[in-house]
Formats: sequence, C-alpha cells, structure tokens
Amino acid sequence: MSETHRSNLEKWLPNETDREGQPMFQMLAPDGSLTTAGKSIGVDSDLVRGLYRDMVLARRFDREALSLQRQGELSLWLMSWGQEAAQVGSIRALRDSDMVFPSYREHAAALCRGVRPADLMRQWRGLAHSGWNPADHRFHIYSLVLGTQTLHATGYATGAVLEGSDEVVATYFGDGAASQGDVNEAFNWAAAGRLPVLFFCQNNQWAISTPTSTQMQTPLHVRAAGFGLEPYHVDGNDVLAVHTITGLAASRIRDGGGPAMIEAQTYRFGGHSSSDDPKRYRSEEEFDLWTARDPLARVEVFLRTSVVDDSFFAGLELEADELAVSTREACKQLTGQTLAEIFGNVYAEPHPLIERERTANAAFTALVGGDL
Amino acid sequence: MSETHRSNLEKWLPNETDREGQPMFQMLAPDGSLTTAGKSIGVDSDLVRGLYRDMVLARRFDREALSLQRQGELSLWLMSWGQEAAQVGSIRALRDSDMVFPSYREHAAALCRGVRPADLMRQWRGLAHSGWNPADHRFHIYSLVLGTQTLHATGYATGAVLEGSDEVVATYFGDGAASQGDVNEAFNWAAAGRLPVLFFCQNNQWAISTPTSTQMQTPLHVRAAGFGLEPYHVDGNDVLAVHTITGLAASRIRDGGGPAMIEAQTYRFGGHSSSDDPKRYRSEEEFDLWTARDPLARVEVFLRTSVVDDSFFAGLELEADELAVSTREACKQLTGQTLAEIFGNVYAEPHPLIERERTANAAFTALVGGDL
Amino acid sequence: MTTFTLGSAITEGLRKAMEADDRVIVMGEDVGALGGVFRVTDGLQKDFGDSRVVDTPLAESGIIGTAIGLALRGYRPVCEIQFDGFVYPAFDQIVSQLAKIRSRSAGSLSVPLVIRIPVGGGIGAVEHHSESNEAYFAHTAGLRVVSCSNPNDAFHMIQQAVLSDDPVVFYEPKRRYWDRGEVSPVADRQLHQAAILKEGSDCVLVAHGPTVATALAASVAAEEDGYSVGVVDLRSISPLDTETLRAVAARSGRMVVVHEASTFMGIGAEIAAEITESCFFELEAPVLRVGAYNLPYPPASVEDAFLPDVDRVLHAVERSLSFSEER
Amino acid sequence: MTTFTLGSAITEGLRKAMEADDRVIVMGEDVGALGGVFRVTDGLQKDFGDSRVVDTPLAESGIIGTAIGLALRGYRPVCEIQFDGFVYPAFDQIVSQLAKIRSRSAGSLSVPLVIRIPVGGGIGAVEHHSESNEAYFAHTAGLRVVSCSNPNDAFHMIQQAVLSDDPVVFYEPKRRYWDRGEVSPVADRQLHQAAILKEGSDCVLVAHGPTVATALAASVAAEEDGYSVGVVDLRSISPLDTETLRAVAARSGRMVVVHEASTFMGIGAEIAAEITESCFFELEAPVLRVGAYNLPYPPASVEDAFLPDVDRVLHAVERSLSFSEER
Ligand SMILES: Cc1ncc(C[n+]2csc(CCOP(=O)(O)OP(=O)(O)O)c2C)c(N)n1
Ligand SMILES: Cc1ncc(C[n+]2csc(CCOP(=O)(O)OP(=O)(O)O)c2C)c(N)n1
Ligand SMILES: [Mg+2]
Ligand SMILES: [Mg+2]
Repeated sequence: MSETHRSNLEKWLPNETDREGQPMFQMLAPDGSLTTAGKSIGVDSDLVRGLYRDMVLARRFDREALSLQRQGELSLWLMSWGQEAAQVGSIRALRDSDMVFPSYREHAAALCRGVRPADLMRQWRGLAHSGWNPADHRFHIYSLVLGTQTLHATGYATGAVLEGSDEVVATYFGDGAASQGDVNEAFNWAAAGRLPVLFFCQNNQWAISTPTSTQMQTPLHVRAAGFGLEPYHVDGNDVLAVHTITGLAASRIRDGGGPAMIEAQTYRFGGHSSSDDPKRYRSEEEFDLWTARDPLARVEVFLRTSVVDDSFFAGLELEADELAVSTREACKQLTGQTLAEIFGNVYAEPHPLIERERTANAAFTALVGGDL
Repeated sequence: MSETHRSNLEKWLPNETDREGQPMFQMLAPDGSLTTAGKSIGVDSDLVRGLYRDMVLARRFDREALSLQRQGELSLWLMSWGQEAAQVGSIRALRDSDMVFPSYREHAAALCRGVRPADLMRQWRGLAHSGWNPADHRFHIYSLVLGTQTLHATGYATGAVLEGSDEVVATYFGDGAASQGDVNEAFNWAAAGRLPVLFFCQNNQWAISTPTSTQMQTPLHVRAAGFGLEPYHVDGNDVLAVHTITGLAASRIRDGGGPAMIEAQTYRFGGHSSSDDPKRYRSEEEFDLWTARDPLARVEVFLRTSVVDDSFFAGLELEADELAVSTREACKQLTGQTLAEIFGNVYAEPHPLIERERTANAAFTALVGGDL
Repeated sequence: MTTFTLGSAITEGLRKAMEADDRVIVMGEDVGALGGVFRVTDGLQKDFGDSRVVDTPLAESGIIGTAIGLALRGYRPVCEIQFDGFVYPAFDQIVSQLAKIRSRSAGSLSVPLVIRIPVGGGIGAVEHHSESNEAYFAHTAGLRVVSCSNPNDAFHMIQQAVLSDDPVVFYEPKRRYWDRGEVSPVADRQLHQAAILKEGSDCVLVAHGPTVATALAASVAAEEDGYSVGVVDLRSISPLDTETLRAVAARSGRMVVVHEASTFMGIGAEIAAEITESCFFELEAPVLRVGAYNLPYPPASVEDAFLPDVDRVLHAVERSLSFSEER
Repeated sequence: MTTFTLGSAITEGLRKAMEADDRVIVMGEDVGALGGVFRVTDGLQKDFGDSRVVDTPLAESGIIGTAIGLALRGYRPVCEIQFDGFVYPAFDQIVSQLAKIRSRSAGSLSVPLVIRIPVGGGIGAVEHHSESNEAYFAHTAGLRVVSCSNPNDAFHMIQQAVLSDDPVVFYEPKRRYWDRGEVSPVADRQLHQAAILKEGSDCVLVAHGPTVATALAASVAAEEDGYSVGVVDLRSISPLDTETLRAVAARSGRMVVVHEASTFMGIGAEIAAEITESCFFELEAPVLRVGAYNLPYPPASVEDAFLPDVDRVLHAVERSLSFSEER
C-alpha cells in the first residue's frame, strides 16, 4: 500500500462512534448504506462479493457444527456466529504468507486460510488437541489458555526481524483475555522491540458471563496506544471497514512502522459455547440491538441494491448447502489416534519412561482384551 | 486538600520536560532555585526542613549499611542512594494510616514510617525474610519477587472500598518490574474497579544492567493513562515536587477520583546491589549528569540561600553521625531465629509432618552435638 | 439427613461459611450471575450481594494476588479457578506469595485463603480441562491441599477449609459433581484426617477425590474373586495422614495407591516411599501405584484408557498379591 | 584436558553450541553486557552480537512465551532465568505451552528450547534465591529435566540440551559455579544417563547437582568407618535412568537419595517408589531420603542446618544399615 493511499485512508478514521461514544471506523452502515468514508474510499465489488461469500460459508459451517454438537457428534462447540466480519475482513487483508496465532473461536479466519471443516472439528469431537499443521496454512493451532498465543506471536515476529523478512505476524484474542498478564506483556514486548506484530482483538462484549466493563476501564485500543502500539478502532461487524483497517495496519507494520493493535467491536450472537446459556446473564434487548448490526445482513443489502443479481445469492446458497452436507459427512468420518499412538507424540527423542509405559499399556490392553 | 487548592496545583503541571522531552512536574530546579511553579505554589519552610532531614538521615543510614556490607556484617545491601527524594517526598505526603506495599529498596520511606534501622537490616544480614510487623508501621514487608506486591495492594484497596474507608493504598515498584504481567494486571484491575490505589514507580533508569529503553516504548505514566489510571510525571529528585504531586494524587483518590500512577524520574547512584558493578554497563558521563541533579544538594542550596542558618546543618550532621553509630551497633546485635523456631512459622494450625520433622531435627541436632 | 449432589453440597457449605463470617468473600471468573461454569456458586450472589460474591477480571494471577491483599486485611477469600488447567498463571502468587507470607513474616502474618479447583478428567472435555495437578501444590510447603470425594466431605471440608488460618487448595472432582449422597449436620473428622472407608486384610487401596469411587468399585469386584481389599480416602493430600496409612498398611501388608495424576512424582510416590520406610518389615509387597500414564492429558476419545479404571486397579492388586507368592 | 570452573564450562559449552548452529539464541535478563548475574553468558554478546545474545524486558512469562514463538520458527532459544525463585511467573508458559505443544500437535511441532536455572542454596542468599524446584518440572510430561554437578558434565550437558529437539530444563548448582575441574573434549554419555561415580557394596548414595559433592564426601567419611558406600550422579531427573539405579540398588541392597529440595513429593520419593517396586526382594532396607526439611527455604543464617550435609547423609546411611541388623 502506497504512502499516499495510506494517508488518504488515514484521514477518514475514525469517522463514527460506538455505543460508548468511542470514535471508530466504519464504511458500511448497519442499514447497508455506505458511510461518507465508505463512499470516498470506494469499494471493489469483487472484493465485497468475495468477503460476503466467505462470511456466508463460515456462518453456515458454524451453524452446522453447532447442530452436530446438539446431536452429540461434537462434545463441544465454540460458535463464531456474529464475528464473521471481524475474522474474514482481517484475515483477507493479510498476505497468505503472514503467520497467524489464533485463539479458539477463529473458525471463519481458519476457513479463509484453507483449514478444512473436518480439521476444524477434530478437536471438538474429542479426537485431538488440534486439527491441522500450522505450516500448511500459516495458521497456528488454537490456544485455549487465554492470551498465551500473543507471546508466541511476539516471539515469532522477533524471528521475522532477525531474518529481515517483511511479514506481519497476526494474533487474535478476546476482550476477556486482554486482562491476562501475558497479553499485556506481549503488548509491551512488541512495542519495546518495535516488532511486526498485529494484535487483533475481537471485542464481542462478553467473556462468558463477564461484560467488558468488568474487564477494563478504558477501551482496549486506548490501552494499547499507551504501550506504544499503533491503535485502531473499527466496527467489527463491518467487513469492509475491518478489511480496510487491517490492510492499513499491516502495510504500516510492513514498512517498519512498528506493531499495531486493532480493536474490532463485534458481538457473540450465541452462547460462549454449546454448553453456555447466555440468558443467565444478558438481555434480549442487547441481543436485538446487535442483531440490527448483523455483519452479513448489511452486506447483502448493499450487494442487492448495487452490484449483484439474485443468481449470485442462489449460487451461494447452493454452495453453503453443499458445505453443510460435506461438513456433516466429514465430521462423522473423523478418526483419532489410539492411546498407543499418542505415546509417540510427547517427546522427539527416546524416553525410557514413555517406552516402558507404552509397553505396559500394550500388555495390559492385551490382557483385558482377554479375561482378567 | 480542597477542590480549589487542587485545581490551583493542577494548572501547574506539567511545567518542565525530562531528558526525553517528556513533560514533567518540578518545583525546585537542580541548582536549588524555585521554578515558576515552585514560586507560585509556594513552599512551607518547616516542611522543607523536615523533608531534607529525612533525606539526609536516610542517605547516611544507607551509606552505613553499605559499609557494613563491605565489612561482611551484611550479606547483601540494595542501596537507596539517589532515590531519597522520590521516597521521602511521597511517603510524607501520605497519611500515616495509608497502607504501603513497598518493593525492596524503599529504605528511606521505611525510616519515615518508623521502621528501625536494625529491622531494615535484619533481612540483609541473613537472619530473617523480613524485618518488621506491617501492622506497626502500615508498611508491608519487602517483596523481592518483582511486581507481586502491586496486586496485594490492589486487593487490600478492595477491602478499603468494602469498608467505605477513605484510605489510600500505595505501592512502590521499579521501571523494570513494570514489564511484569502482575504489575499490568494490577493497573488494569485497579482501574476497572476504580480502587483507591496509588501506584508509585521510581524510574531510576535501570533494572540491574537493563536500561528503561529496553523495557518499554512509551513512558510508564503514558502507559498507565492508557489503562485509565490518573497519570502523573514528576522530577523524582525534587522532593518538593514529589511531595506536592503525591499529595495531589492522594487527595484525588480519597475523594473517589479513582486510582493514580506517579512516575518519578530518579537515578540509582550506586550499583543494583552491593554485589553489582555498574561500570560494566553504564557510563561515567551518565553518572555525572545525574549527580548534577542530586536530590539532597538542591535542597541544601535552597535552604542555605533562604530559610535556615548553619546551626541547622550542624545539628543535622550530628544527628546523622549518631544514626550511623547506632545503626552499626544495632546491626551487630541482631539475632535471628533458630531452625527449631522456624518450624513454627510455616502453618497456623497443627501439621503432622512439621511436627515430625521438628522432632527429628531436634533429635539429630542432639546427636551430632555428640559423636556420630 | 438430607441428600445433596457433591456440587450443591459445596454450594451449601459455602453458604454456611458466608453466613457464619461476613469476612468470607467468594471471587473468581463468572462466579456471580452465572454461578460458575459448574454452578457451584449458583445463587450466592443473589443472597450475599456482588461485593461478597465477585466476578473478577479474567486474570488468575490477579485473582490470587488481590485475594492475598484482602486476606492481609482480615478477609477470608474463597477463590474459584475455573478449571484445573488454568491455575498456572497464578502459580507465582500461590507458591511464592500465598504459601510463604506466613513464614516470610516469621509467623506474624496469616493468609486464610481458599483456592477452589474443579479437577480431573472423565468428562470428555477439551485440552486443559481435565488435569490433576495436586502434586505441584503438595510439594509446596506452606499450603494445605485437600480433595473431597463425596457430598458429605464436600460440605464439611469446604467449611473447614474456610475456617483454617492456613491457605488451602481445595480440589473438587469434576466428574463426581453430580453424585448424590447424604450430608450429616456435623463433620465426623478434621480436615487433615484420612477416612478408612473399608477395612481389608489382603490389600488396601488408597485414593482421593475422583478415584475413591473407582477404588470402592474395585474393592467390590475383588471381593467377588475372594479377596478382602480395603479402601482409604486420603481427603488431605498435604499433610498426609501418615498415621492412618501406616496402620492400614501394617494390617494388610499390601497397598496400592490410585490417583488420576501421572504416577511419576505423583502423590503415590510419596506414600510409597513413606510407607515403605515406616512399614518395611510389615510389607508383603511394594506399595504399587496406579495413575495416569506419564503423558499430557490426551484427547477425550482415549481418556478412559488413560485414566486408572477398575481393571487397572484390579490388575495392580493382583500384582501386589503375586509378590508374596513368589516369596 | 583443560580445567574450567563449572560456570565457565557452561559458558564454553554455550559458545560451542552457538558456533555450531546460528539458530541458537541466548536470551534473558541481563545476559548481555553484564553477562548474567553469575557471568555465565559473559563475553557471548561481544562475540555473537546483541541479536543472538538478547537482554529481554523483565518478564519471565514473556521470556519463555516469546522463546516458544522463536522455537516454532526454527530457532533454538536458550533462556536464562536469573534465579530459581523467579521461574514461577513463567510456569504456565512452561507447563501448559512449552511442555505440551508437541503432544497437542500430535507430534507435528517441536519446541527445542533450553531453560537455564541457577538452582539451590548454600550461598547465603536472601529469600527466593536458594530454591530447588526440580520436582515441579519433573512431574510435567513433555519436559526433560537435567542437573549438572561438575564442569565436565556442565560443558557437555548444556550442548546436549541445546541439541535436543525436546524442551529441557537445565539446572546449574549455584554453590558449585566456582568449582574447578577438567573438561574432556568428548561427552562420555548421553543426556538422560546417570553416572556411577563410585561403586559401593554396603549402600549407594543417589544425588544430583549440588548434593553430589556432599554424597562423595559422605562416602569418603563412611569408608573411614569401614563401610563401602557408592555414589550415583543422576544427571537426568526426568527421565530417570532407572536401569542404572536398579542395578546399583540390587548390588548394594541399600540406597539413600540426597537432594536439596524438600523430601515431601521430591525426586527421592519417586526413586524410592520405583526402586522398591523393581528391587523389592533385593532391598535390605527401605530407600531412605535426605533432603531439606519441608519448610520454605529459611534465612541464610540457618541454611546449613536446613540443607542436607555430610552428617545427615551419614546418619541416613547408618539408619539404612541398621535395618538389616534388626532383621
Ligand atoms: C487462563 C485461562 N483462564 C480461564 C479460562 C476459561 N475461559 C475460557 S474462554 C473464557 C472467556 C474468554 O473471553 P474472551 O477472551 O472475551 O474471548 P471470547 O470467548 O469472548 O471469544 C474463559 C474465562 C481459560 N481458557 N484460560
Ligand atoms: C520476578 C523476578 N524476576 C527477576 C528478579 C531478579 N531481579 C531483582 S531486582 C531486578 C531488577 C529490578 O529493576 P527495577 O524494577 O527497575 O527496580 P530497581 O532495582 O531499579 O529498584 C531483577 C531482574 C526478581 N527479583 N523477580
Ligand atoms: Mg469476548
Ligand atoms: Mg529500576
């Protein structure tokens, strides 16, 4: 991205304000109309179609996975429902070669990186602790211990600097995770070393039952600025705004501008997980308020009123149905390692205790196979 | 402190800039002259005399303790040399009833709280892990694991809120400790809960051999502001400025203004500890530059050119000599617990294993007393 | 006597503790409106208000560190760690601060603080949600570590833990939360005492928390094979009730320790070393250990093969019995 | 053969490792210009530059967490923790991340990372500077834990640790840093192998790191009393070289484990349990343990009475010998 293009964009942000009156960047209003910024920056219709497709497929996959959980095919599922724009808009603005360290809800981003639905479900069917090889997708395995991945991303970025590479290392985390020492150590570490890290927070307003107001006094992007990270605040349900901001932040980082932090305001439409009941802690009103800001709806309106015809939607509908079917089939065909195989996962080099127990376990299995 | 007095003070800060051009507050310039702010805010000469006395005695005590270490009477000593203004100015602006959670270099502050020299040295003579009962001085024992005490202070302050008390809970820590997750969790926790915590960082430019520039990208008070703490930046070698700022911050907190963070620019004249050789990592020039900003010298000049006569200095000299002598004597008379007694320190309630080992140890001691 | 699930017995125990002493404060992630992910604090915020049942920011070091500050002020915080695998960010505050403040202050400061940890596997959970980490805390002088296995103990032990002036790590066996049992109005023993659930002349099984039920089942199965196998519920992991352990070991001459944690450096090792030293001449066989294999907790699909079950316990009992035959 | 102090032997070992592989990066607090508080990295920044010998911000979780990121990229970080008592803020990154990444990724990711920890007491230090915490890491599947006791091992083991594709916690015995000894050009055994320093027909002492010298001294003293007492240097705490331990236990029939950590749940417990099970009929006495008392590390003024010394080791040997007499 050219200096001039960048400053063109920069003069537009922030242009809107969020519920707390915090200035943030928006291009496509909830009603599907372009904001002044959206108009003057302009939108590439192919891009919009592509982003919309990504979001529709991601939502359909997520819905299918949840129903698989309801039917007992998955032991647990953490829904990305509602956060499609934040994830798709950001990951699509990065280069495929930029390494990503996700948390555990980044299914939409993972799909964009070519992670297969089956591999995304493997972990939640209880068959493995991860589903794919990060090298294949430049997308690290999920981290369930909150915030830990932000330090891994920071260290990974140190390597990029040592090699003089111009890659950006991105890491996703939530509003709750931001209270962890690790995330703040990562903010500070990346800032102090001016490392090429892009911290992306999906502020979905909740950490299980705990609202963001319990977690922090100031908006996270304000805190990040205090550390010396370049701060961005964006409507996380506006895929165009997220895509533009992420592109902007990434190009700044690539040109040696130092680390940045993007706070994307979004909402977790579902419960924290398939076992959570959000009614225990949040109101219908709030849900409705955010439904009116649905990340897909506004793009559909925009597309219908402008660039595309019904055939596009019909085709996409079909594609989504196929994805749902293949997801369901793939899920049921998933298999995991045996305990015997798992003994081989722990150490790279020979380990007497592991060997002994592997043998003992084999003997015991043979034994109970027979009569004890 | 009255609202009006507070706003009177507030309009003066910041009035100076530090080496990095960061605005900070100063009342007494290194040459001993009052800054414009100093003049218009005005100084109470009794207060200045008192603060100067505290600093002189603290420095003399510290020097004596170091020489005791050199003579093998103490196993280790962490010098407060150079940080007298930051410590004396801040602790004297708090109420004696305000609880304090120090780090490990706050000897000057401890003395102001009535901690006896002997008790300050106990730990460094290898006789105990702490030297006094916090309840006697509203001054917690030293914390050597960096930053941990900031969370203790934050929790302690939660109690103050529960009880509707108007006390302020202060905690001291260093520029290096500020990189720890705990300190940042404490910043966030105190800000989110608007707790009556006063975070006081003595930025003495170094964490052992690591300069502040390696620790952080932005000044710490800027980071603190990002969390939602009321930030203050002060010349930590100007005891009047530190006293004024701390009084200001404390009164704001007391009136429900929420937590604050004071960054005091100061310098560690000595090595990190009695076993450190600063020549390995820092320059003579830097040392000289800070010597010109000595926290005691400027006050002496100010006092001599204004309020007091030589007899004051002579008297103080005498008092300091006496302190040195009594410190030395007290140090040599210190005794510690026996291992047998230490078995009683670990649990409040009966513990079979402790009892068994206490007995075993007694038996063994008796045995080796005799012939094995 | 009324019956409770193990989980609700803890809820009731906490309620009693909070009624008895208003310095008791429950704090942690999602313990308020949600009542905790296992609903153990369900209803407490409604009854005691949000200044005594506190939803904290999401930071375990912050939870324990601020709770220490509260305890230093005279409060008696009960902190919930949401899952066993998430206690590690608080490790420094627990082992260097909480465990040591009393001895560091030569006994002048006490920190009455309880850390509740839902522990163990067997619930088909994802990674970090099924760990058994009692050994770390048991090896830490200054802490007490206890583990409840049934509703009655859960109800009384949580109250005893809150009453203790020492810091207590209180383990709650996840997969037994829904077990029902009777709860007696008064505690039948002190917090650090083990319980002999069943005498056995041939061998005795020692277990705690989730594996107590496994041991009892194994003992029944062994009986059918004609062996008298006793069961001891440790209840307290640190300190250990060595007196009781010695007595049963001496009587039966054979002991098998069963726990969910990996055997290597687990509590079974300590019991084996301790009992072998004190009952060397009474033992007919070495004290054997049945625990998880020495791997990080595996995916749920294989956890049944990973965790000690009745078969593995019986196998160990047979091995123990086989020793004297050889002799 | 050239002689080195234990500390400088590690420096030389690190230098060799860095020369052999430029993906090796040394990082930690004050490891650069200062060369570390024990000067173990002295001169390395001068020779390899500040991008390979890195002074980090003051945050242990950050040190290990970012080192994991580097390792995932193919680097081989060697992290220094300034003192044993300051590793706990990094505990989560070590036990939940570092130790598990390989198994979590079903073996597809490896994290070759070394954590150097100056360990133990006996140097008259203040609190948190004299701890022995190997048991925590030994109980953690996925880590290797080693402990060097002399310059030759220090020199070779640090290089073997760096070469290992598994994460290694590398303990350096503080009070032995200044011990001098010869260093041979080639390693005489693998990282996980124990060393029989001395055979003994009456009893064998098992020690690691700082207590190896104590054990050797005790063995000499015992000889003067007419007893033949062997000495084994564990070198590797996890995994244990049980093969070697079994062999010597079977030969002498008596074993005493000596370490600085508290005995309760210490490595001595594991060795006792393991050896008793495998050598039940060969043992003339229970495996005894000599370690620190189960207290937080006390003030320096009493550390000599707190730490296992020659007298306490001899006392244990006598107790061990006394068993068979009773029989
Ligand atoms: C260290 C740690 N503590 C607690 C948990 C349990 N936990 C899992 S998700 C979650 C809430 C996370 O909220 P947020 O960071 O906002 O991410 P979101 O779920 O909203 O995407 C909690 C408390 C955990 N996984 N890790
Ligand atoms: C958690 C932790 N890590 C490392 C250390 C070792 N250490 C002691 S003091 C120190 C430097 C502290 O610097 P700073 O916080 O600026 O305080 P100062 O010594 O300058 O007063 C270090 C690294 C420690 N005490 N605690
Ligand atoms: Mg959230
Ligand atoms: Mg400093």
